[in-house]
Amino acid sequence: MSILNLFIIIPILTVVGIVLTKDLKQSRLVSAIGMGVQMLLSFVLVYLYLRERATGNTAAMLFTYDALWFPTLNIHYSLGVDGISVAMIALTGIVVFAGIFASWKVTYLPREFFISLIILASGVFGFFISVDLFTMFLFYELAVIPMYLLIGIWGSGPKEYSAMKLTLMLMAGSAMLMVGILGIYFFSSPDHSHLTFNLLEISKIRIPIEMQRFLFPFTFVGFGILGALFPFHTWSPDGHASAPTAVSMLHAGVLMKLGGYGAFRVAIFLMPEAAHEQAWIFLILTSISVVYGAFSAAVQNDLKYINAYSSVSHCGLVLFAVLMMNQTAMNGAIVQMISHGLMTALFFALIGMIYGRTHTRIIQEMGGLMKVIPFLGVVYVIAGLASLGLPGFSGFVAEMIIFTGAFQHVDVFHRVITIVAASSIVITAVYILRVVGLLLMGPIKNDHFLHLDDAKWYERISTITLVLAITAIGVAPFWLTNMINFSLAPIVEKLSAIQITSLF
Amino acid sequence: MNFSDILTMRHELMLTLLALVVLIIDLNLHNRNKHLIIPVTLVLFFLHTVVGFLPAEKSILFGGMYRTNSLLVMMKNILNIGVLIILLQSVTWLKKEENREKISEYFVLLFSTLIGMDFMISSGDFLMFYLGLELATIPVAALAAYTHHNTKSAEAGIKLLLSSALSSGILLFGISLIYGSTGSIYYDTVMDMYQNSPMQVMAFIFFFTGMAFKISLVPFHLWTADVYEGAPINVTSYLSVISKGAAAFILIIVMFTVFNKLAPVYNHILYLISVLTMTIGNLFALRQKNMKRFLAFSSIAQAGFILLGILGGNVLGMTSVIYFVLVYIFSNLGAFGVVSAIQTVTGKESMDDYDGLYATNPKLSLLMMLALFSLAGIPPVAGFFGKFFLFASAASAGYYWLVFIAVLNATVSLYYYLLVVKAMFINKNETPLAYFKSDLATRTGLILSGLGIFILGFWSQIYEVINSLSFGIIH
Amino acid sequence: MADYTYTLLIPLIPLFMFLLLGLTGHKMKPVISGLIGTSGLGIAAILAYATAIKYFWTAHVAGTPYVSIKAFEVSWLHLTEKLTIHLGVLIDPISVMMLVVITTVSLMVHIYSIGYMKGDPGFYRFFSFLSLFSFSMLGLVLATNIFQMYIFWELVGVSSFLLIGYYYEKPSAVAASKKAFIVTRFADLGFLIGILMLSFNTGTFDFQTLTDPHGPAIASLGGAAFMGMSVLTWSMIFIFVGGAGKSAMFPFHIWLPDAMEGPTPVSALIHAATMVVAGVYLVARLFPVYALAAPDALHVVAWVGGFSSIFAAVIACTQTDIKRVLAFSTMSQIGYMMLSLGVSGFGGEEGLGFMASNFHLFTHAMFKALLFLGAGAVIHAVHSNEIKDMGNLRKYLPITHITFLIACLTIAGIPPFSGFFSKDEILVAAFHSNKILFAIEYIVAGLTAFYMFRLYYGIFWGKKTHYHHTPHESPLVMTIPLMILTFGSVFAGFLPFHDMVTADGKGFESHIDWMIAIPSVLIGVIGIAIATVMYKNETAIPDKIAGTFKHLYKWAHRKFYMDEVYLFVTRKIIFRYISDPIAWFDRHIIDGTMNGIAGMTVYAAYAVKGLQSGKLQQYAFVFVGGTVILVLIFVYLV
Amino acid sequence: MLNQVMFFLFGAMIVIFSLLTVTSRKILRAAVFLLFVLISTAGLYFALNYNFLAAVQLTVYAGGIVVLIIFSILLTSHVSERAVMAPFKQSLLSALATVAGATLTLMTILQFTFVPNAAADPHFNITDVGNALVSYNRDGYALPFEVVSVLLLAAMIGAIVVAKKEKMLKK
Amino acid sequence: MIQNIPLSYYLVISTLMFFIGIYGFLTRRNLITMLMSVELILNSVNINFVAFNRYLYPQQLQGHFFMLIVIAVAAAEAAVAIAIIINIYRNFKSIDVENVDEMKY
Repeated sequence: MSILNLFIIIPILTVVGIVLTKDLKQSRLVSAIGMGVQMLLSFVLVYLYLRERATGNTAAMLFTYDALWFPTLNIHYSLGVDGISVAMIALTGIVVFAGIFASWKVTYLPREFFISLIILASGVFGFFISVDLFTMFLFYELAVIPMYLLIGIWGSGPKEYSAMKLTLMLMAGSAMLMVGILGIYFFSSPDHSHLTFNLLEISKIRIPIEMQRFLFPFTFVGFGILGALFPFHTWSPDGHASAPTAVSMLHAGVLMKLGGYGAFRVAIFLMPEAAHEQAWIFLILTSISVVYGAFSAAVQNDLKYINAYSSVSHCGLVLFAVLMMNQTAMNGAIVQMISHGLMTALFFALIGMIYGRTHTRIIQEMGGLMKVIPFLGVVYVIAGLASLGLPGFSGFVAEMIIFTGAFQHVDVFHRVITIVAASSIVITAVYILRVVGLLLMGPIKNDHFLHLDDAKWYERISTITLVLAITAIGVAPFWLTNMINFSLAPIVEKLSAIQITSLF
Repeated sequence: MNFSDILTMRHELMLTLLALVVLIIDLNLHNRNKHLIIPVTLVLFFLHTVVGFLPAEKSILFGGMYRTNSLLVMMKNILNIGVLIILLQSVTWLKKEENREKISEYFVLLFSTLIGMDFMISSGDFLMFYLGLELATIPVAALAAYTHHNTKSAEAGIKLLLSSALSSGILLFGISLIYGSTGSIYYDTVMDMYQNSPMQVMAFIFFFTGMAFKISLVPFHLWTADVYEGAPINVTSYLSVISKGAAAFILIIVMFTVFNKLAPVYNHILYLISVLTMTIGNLFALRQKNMKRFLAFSSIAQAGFILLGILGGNVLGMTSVIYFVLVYIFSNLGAFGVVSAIQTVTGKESMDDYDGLYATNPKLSLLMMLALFSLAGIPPVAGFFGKFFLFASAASAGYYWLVFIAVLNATVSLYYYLLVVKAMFINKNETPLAYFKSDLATRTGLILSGLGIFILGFWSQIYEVINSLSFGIIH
Repeated sequence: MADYTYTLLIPLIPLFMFLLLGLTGHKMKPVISGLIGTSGLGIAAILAYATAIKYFWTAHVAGTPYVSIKAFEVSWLHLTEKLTIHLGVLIDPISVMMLVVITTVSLMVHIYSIGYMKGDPGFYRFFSFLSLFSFSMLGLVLATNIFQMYIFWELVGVSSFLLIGYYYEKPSAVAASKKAFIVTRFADLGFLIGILMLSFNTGTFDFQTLTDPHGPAIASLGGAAFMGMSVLTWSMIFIFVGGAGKSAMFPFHIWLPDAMEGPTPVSALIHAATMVVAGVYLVARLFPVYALAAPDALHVVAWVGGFSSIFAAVIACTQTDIKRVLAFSTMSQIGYMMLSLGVSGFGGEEGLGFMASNFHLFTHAMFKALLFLGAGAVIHAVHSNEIKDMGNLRKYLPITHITFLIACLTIAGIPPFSGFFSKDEILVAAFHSNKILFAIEYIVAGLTAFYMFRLYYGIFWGKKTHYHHTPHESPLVMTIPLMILTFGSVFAGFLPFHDMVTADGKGFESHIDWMIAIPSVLIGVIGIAIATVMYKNETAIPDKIAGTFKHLYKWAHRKFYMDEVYLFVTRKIIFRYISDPIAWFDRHIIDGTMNGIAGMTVYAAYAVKGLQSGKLQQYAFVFVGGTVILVLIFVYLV
Repeated sequence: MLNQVMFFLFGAMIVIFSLLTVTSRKILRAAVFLLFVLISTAGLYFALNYNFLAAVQLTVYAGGIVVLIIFSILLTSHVSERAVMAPFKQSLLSALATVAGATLTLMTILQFTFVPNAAADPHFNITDVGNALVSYNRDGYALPFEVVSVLLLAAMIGAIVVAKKEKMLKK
Repeated sequence: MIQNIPLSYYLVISTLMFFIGIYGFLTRRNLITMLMSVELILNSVNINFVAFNRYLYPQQLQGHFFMLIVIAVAAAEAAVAIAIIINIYRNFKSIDVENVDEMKY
């Protein structure tokens, strides 16, 4: 029995535990314990992973567990992690933990809320530990669906519309994904005799190039929709704006990462030739995402919309870097996923906390909050600075790795487009400072705000956890990048084995 | 022909016996005690279901008119389970004062249609096929018109009966041409003799429309919604689940055996019909407010998915269709069970009446949600697996665009399934339906379908068993 | 080689102070937090002096070139096979010089702030930010590689942002901080692109490798060309854009005057002495690359510097806010330094400009910090920034008056104050290189003397202003730093910079070129004289002159409308012409398309509704029709 | 020759009376026309030498079903009632579809060559028919025969359930 | 005698009858007349079966028996249909098919 099974078992136990509870107090306690254990477990996993690597184990996936599930189709319940997924799991653990504390005061149907939240989380965990495309897809959809209820029941604003839009768009994404995955499966064996869903085994063979050309766009866009790829990103602003705090955190923080991770793990890894051929199309789209999201964020007035568009921009950068297909840029993409996951979770947590106090998210209606809620204010500034890529926080590390890596591309087109994408950092600064200026600084505009309470202890736990993680990566990125690099190396080796022809 | 041969026909024989026993008991019961028939029948049918699971041998009786093997027996068992759940779910309704006088008739009619389906599944020639088809249809029309005082019920009855008469007329015309061109009504001979001459293709199309009528494929589906809406709820669920399931089984058997040589032609037809069915079914389902009508159109859309498996043409496709039908039976029975429970107790069957249901009847709402998710193909419930395998089988034959269209349609279907979920969980309602407690039988039925929805997906053994029995297109 | 590992402590101590004050400062008494911050910086300053003494004198063998020493280096982030970001400490003449400048000014400002910021509710916050800034700036100058520099570059920027926006309840301060950050951020983008291009072409971030005249970097460059200039030139220009942003060179200068919204000590530290010279330091740091491989880029540096210096000087003459006058003066002086670098050659006498630039940087730090702190004392006394609210203050603030006067003389280039020496070297260097630039510098020298004395007279002489509260001299804690800095301003000129800080590390002989020095002094004196005539006593002359050159005056007074251009760019272009349309596009076109698809589906659902008419015969018709069509298609058409 | 005359006579009667059945304005008359069609069909069977079938056709179809239909017509409408005809548009569309269908079908059928299996013309007497009916081997029809009985039983029960009045309920 | 009359003649008659039945089904407003149209359809199929059997495969009785079964089924169908029609007559006081459209869309 591999340790990875625990990542599925613990959420199930937690859900069972919540079912047995009676009220908010008990259910949130159970959830906090469950997800706390889950977070610790993810840290333990990081430790065990590093120790295992230190002993010289160079297998692509560690802690593998494999059980044949549907023998006919050769579907396995197959688990395993490499450095990349370990990092993503740690991210998920942290964000989910923080999310539980950010929703400490859910009073309406609390048990249902926590159950949905944990189902969502387990979908994400399952996705990251899956080695089998089928289970990966299963967990992917499992993670998407609780969103509907979470937004629809506990959300605010035009929640029903947003929830529906989000769900349908993501399911449309999974429609494309379905085609991609089935196509990969049916070409996973050169002589069609030993079809498999196993990622590692498929990666050993070469899918016929005609099929790759056909399947790659499906797979990439399918994941891309979840990764807020332009122009399929519009579920994100509405969805995030309407979602309750913890859901925004989880969704922007980890669920959107499924897109980037999948695009990398499935689309590019398994279909490198087509990826090389078609990368330029998606590079253009993603660089539009990056800049476009930032510009859009600059004129939004709703805090959540700002952050949602900022996520479009940042997640665009993830896909952008993945498409660069060299080790450094891909490394950056993964660091960016983690970094953005933490930052945006922090943002959404803070927005939720501020909204809980001021009952508005329109920045023009607020002002001078730094004075009355200094803790939240300071953390907001930290989050903002992290988001605009200040050294010392994770965002800087991620962006710099991406830009440096992307700029190392031999092709001029790639370098030019890197500069285009890099220009987003200025616009990011514009909108972040605009928010900080309007929201926290200046005179207090509303007398009600004079009597706001600063963060409660559970809110502090939630935010400090995230700030610590952001800073830790920002100050000491090397352990993370080394871990990722090790696992990236064989993947990049496979990618770079392909003859690269310049576009221009 | 000896005793063991008769044993291989146990499904049909026992059901006939069962129907007669019910009739006889009914004749000997005083009017006041008519309701005693219900538990007796339930127990007997349960026994029948259990006996159905006894191992079966492959055999051919009546000179090829009746065939049976493990696969066919399993299909019948699947139908039996579905019927058992429907019977459980209809107990409350049957006990109502207005139905008191007609309890045994309900059972007898239901069983006779089931006999018809069993014969249809086991048929080895077109004669038995046709007989089974009619036996499976005519009593259902009577059942649809079961509720006298309800004009809708009568309307449903006549619409079903006349439409089916027309469709079986066309089907018969097709059969007659098949007979004329091959010289036989026996499947094995037809299979050998069939060529793809235009006349035979036309004969096939006539035949196919009759089948398409049964499983409500567009454009032969128009009766479905009206009949589903008008018929008593349990009859509706019988029609949508058992009738359609049986028709799907037979369709796949016929397509994969008798008309196997036609595959290059009928694949095109199926492609077209499948796209039409999914899309039109979804479009209509989008704006339905009546739950029965809503589920009717949803089940039309589901039928479109079934064709994907047939398009696959291989063992995988056959397995997937059978498995999907099994999953579909449980999912739809979950949904219909809830609608039935609510309709029987409160008389409400509009989607608006479901607003805020979760507050008062959380368990029903949860079951409904699971069932709808299963119908929509959302993990971890069984529908996801069912759909996935269907798509896989279509993809295995290279129909990637069809898979894409189908999954997009599944997304649209998710929209309207979520509308119901939204009604139950999100919509606010000042006066939601009051809490009520269903009786034991109904609850058992609901729990059984709920369990099925949950277990079928994870328990791969079921899929594997089906797979081990399936054969795909015989070349 | 001597061991300099301890220099690591110089930036780390302020970092520690920042964390200490930032996390626990709100629980301390204000004075305690001030003292803690100050003492931390004090230790850093002592270490910096020790390093300077050791490097320039005790550990240095006379006659040998100064070498650059990597005192400490760790790998921080591995990027590609060739590129790794290191964090370390690089000891060489300019970094040591900068250590001294930064720690000195910072220490003075710390001490001064204990008095200046007294009673402010965010006292600890102020000191923690100061520590953060000191840490960042020290890290910047000690950087061993260009990426480390970029990291600290950004940190410096954010500390500046935090300190400008220190009075965050004041909208103007918030706006100023925002502006400063965004403008420098924009320039930093250029820096980043420059780094990317440079590292792509050379495969290294490391300064020592990059600047080694015989190293592979310089030798291998100049190959690929783009738009008539080598890629290297382009990358160096981009890097200079970053430097120009931080150093408030035209056209990125617009943030600097607004940055005066910050507390005055901050202006002294960041916007006069240290951060704004980072651009100069950057160019100086990469000087061998500029000089040896990208002369075109160096021309750009020279002309941007020259233009900025005269541009700012003209504006300075018309400003009425004393801190803004000083701000434009700073910009003008930094233009001098840039110009000096731009006209410099590499080795020996050729490298005079390099030396002069650093020399001026050093002296400028002293006297400009002094000017700002003096201005701070004045503002502290009269609670206003406007010259019109001042006048005749010399008897109320005697110490401030004297120190301010000396500083004015220094900046005006009057011997024997330090400004004279450093400015003279720059003029010489310019004279040998480009006569037009040289002429500009002469004019600027005169203008500088003029506007500084305009300021001086406006504050300490001029009209008899009536004060609500009698102004009084600042406490000792504020005047002592003034005196120390006065000392520095007066005597810094005698440091033998030409032996210590040179482009190639080797010393060279340098003399005062009297042919250039005397006219420059004269020009300074003339400037002072005009200012004396116009402003010593309240006269109508200034208004008349302003009236005569009405348009020029107005233009200069409005800073040549650069703020309006900036507003145009941000408000109009970015927000109205880019962001708003994009947001609209997103909501209406992209989102509209998605909603449109949904709407179409629903519309289609209603459109096909008639199919299900409820009429049995219509159903049958469709049935039959369907069958016939199927037959037609699949029997006859396919 | 006689056969040919009979065939054309019956064929013409079938087609004409069929048309009259579906176009007649009087329902009862339509039923009578249907009876004629069925009788003509029986005549065809006679002509084909399937006497048993002809007999069944006459007794069950013509005698049973038509009578049933006539009874129900009498039950549900007045004898003199003129049937409401479909609107012109509906008739036209239906006619078009039907004609198209008929053309298509006939074209397809007629271009197909039906190959006789045997040239011989074996003679069946009623014993053979009876034997086949109870035989359970190939070409034996015992099973359908039994199943039809189930069907008839079910139909009977169904008809009763549907048609019986609810007065028992009211009791 | 069958030598005199080709099989196709029978087929033409049956096909015509079949489509006439369908036409009736599509146009007759009275439910009972619709039922009669169904009988026409079934009858045409019967002719087909019998003709095929007689002409092509006379040594077996498949079409022969098929026709018998169809008649039986038709009887059963008619019985149930008439029962429902009578029920409808009770409910709607009419057996016009146009009135039976309570459920739609």
